Amino acid sequence: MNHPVELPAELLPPPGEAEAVARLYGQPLLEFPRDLYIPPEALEVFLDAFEGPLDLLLYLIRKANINVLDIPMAPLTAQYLDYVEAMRRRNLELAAEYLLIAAMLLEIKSRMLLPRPPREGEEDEVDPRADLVRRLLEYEQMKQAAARLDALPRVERDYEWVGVFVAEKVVERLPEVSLHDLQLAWLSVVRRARMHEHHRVRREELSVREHMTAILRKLRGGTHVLFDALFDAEIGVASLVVSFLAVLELVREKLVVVSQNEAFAPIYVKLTTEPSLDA
Amino acid sequence: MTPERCKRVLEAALLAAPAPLPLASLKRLFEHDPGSELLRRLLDELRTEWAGRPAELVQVASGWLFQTRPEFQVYLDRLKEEKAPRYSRAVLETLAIIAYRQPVTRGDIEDIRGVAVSPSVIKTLESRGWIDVVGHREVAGRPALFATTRSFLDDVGLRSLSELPPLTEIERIVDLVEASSPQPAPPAAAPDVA
Amino acid sequence: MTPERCKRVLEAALLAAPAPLPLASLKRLFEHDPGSELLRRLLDELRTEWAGRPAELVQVASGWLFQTRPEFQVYLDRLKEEKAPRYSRAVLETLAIIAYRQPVTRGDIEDIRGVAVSPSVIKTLESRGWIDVVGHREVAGRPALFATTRSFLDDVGLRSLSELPPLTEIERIVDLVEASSPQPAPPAAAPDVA
Repeated sequence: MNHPVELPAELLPPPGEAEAVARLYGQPLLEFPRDLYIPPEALEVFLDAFEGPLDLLLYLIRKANINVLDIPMAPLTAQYLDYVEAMRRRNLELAAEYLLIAAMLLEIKSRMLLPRPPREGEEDEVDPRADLVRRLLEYEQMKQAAARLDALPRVERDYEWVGVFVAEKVVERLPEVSLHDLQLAWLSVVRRARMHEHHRVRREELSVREHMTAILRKLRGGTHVLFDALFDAEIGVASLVVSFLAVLELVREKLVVVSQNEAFAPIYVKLTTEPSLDA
Repeated sequence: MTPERCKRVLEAALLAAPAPLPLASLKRLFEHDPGSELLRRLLDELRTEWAGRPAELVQVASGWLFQTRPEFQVYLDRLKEEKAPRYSRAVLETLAIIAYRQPVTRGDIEDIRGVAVSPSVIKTLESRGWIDVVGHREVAGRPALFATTRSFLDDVGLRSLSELPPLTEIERIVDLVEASSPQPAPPAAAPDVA
Repeated sequence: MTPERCKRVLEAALLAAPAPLPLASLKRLFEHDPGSELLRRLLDELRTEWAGRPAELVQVASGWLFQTRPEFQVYLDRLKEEKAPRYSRAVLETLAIIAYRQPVTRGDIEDIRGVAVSPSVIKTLESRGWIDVVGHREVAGRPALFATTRSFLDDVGLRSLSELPPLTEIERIVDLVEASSPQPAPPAAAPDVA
């Protein structure tokens, strides 16, 4: 009898039991007994080896090399019931599902014994085994799928994810400011200033203010600095003019004092502050 | 930034990532998006560069990552305090049914397996992050519908469910059974379908 | 096992390790202890092999580990979910006023902004190194004069203050906005024109 379903090796017998279905008195039990005799000590192991009644049925069918599409119901039912009866006798806790399948097998068997209605070529008649076969095949398919899923290389069992360390300077992350941010900030300042109207923001060459800051930095020591020393001839005429404007602005804002003892004597610039007060 | 430099940045990020990085994250590494096409090309180049090294660049459901090659696991296992869990057949069969038949309720799983599904089996799969509840079936009791997660695909190195190992062609056989069942078959002889 | 194979095992273990691996752990990878001397030599070779790659093998107090080179941190930081911190409006406006109107006193800033400037705002900008005191105005209380620093220019990518977006342009936008509508326009309008 040909077997219609190609069976992968892992299906029979149940995984992990390939070598020995059980150990009895320390000796491996290489296969389930064909003659239905189950040593009492093996019964529990036997029950544990199956995932349920469908698994047991499949085992019996495969073991006997029965075509699953044409199950001889009488012998299969008898064999199954013998196992169930043996388990029941041993007072093993038998899941209700085993009894449910037993009832199903008996029902199918009895329906097959009934005289068939005359054949009219109609497809009303359904093989009473069809539903059982469908369930067995579907279960077998999933059992097989489970074995294949388990065989997929899996992280932590078959390989590891790489995760190297990140060299990190533990620095507080500081906000970044873009020119755009500054522009927006200034825009809102200006707009608000306009609304209040009591402060007119002057429009002015920015470079003048930059040079004012630069000159203040140079004078920070508090000493008198030669007027000429504030200007770097190499920066070009435009910049010289701007520097000069910066000095004038500083004088106007009373931030620096320009002094000259007599005509044509050197001109000195110093912060308005006395050095002693600066400390 | 030169493509070469770009590739090194990708490599650094993928080496350091604790989880797979999707293309969208890889793009975020750069101030200016280098474009998917260039990224894919560089990832391909990286994969080639790593050929023969003890780790490999792979793509899984959530993105790209480096993983050690399986041949080294026997060594790496020696450093582990506890071995990776082995799952019982009940857990694996439940996982298979959820993976191939999702979304399914516990009742669906019990129908197929022919036995009750213990809550601990579901819990094992949930706590591993491999399955989760994606909804409820609108029948009495509103049973939860389970499906596999992206993390499951990541962990078994698949990009999508369509890469699951194909099911054996039992469905075709079932169809044949149903088609042929109206004709009573003599118990002794197999129908000539195989 | 050849030393070469041994080196690859070390590499795999160090790439996957969740913590630095001390020499004692590295020994446990192998069925037969290859000896500290060989291990050290192989680790040295590995370090050399990784020269020029985006990660490096380093030894810290608790053992050996691979880590990405510091130059890649700027890229990897972009993958972090945390949002970039922002300065408050008060800080930004104060900075803008100091940048455009320097040297200015706190009083000047308050005049322009129309509200008091809290000391913490000045402190934030000072500790960032973006402003400093360049002098004091000789009026009652001798208020400090603030200006922006070189470091500020560096951080916003300018060579000189004169490269700041010109005020006249900005103010012209305000004029336009105010002329066209009595309501203040959204600030987002600014960059389009500038």
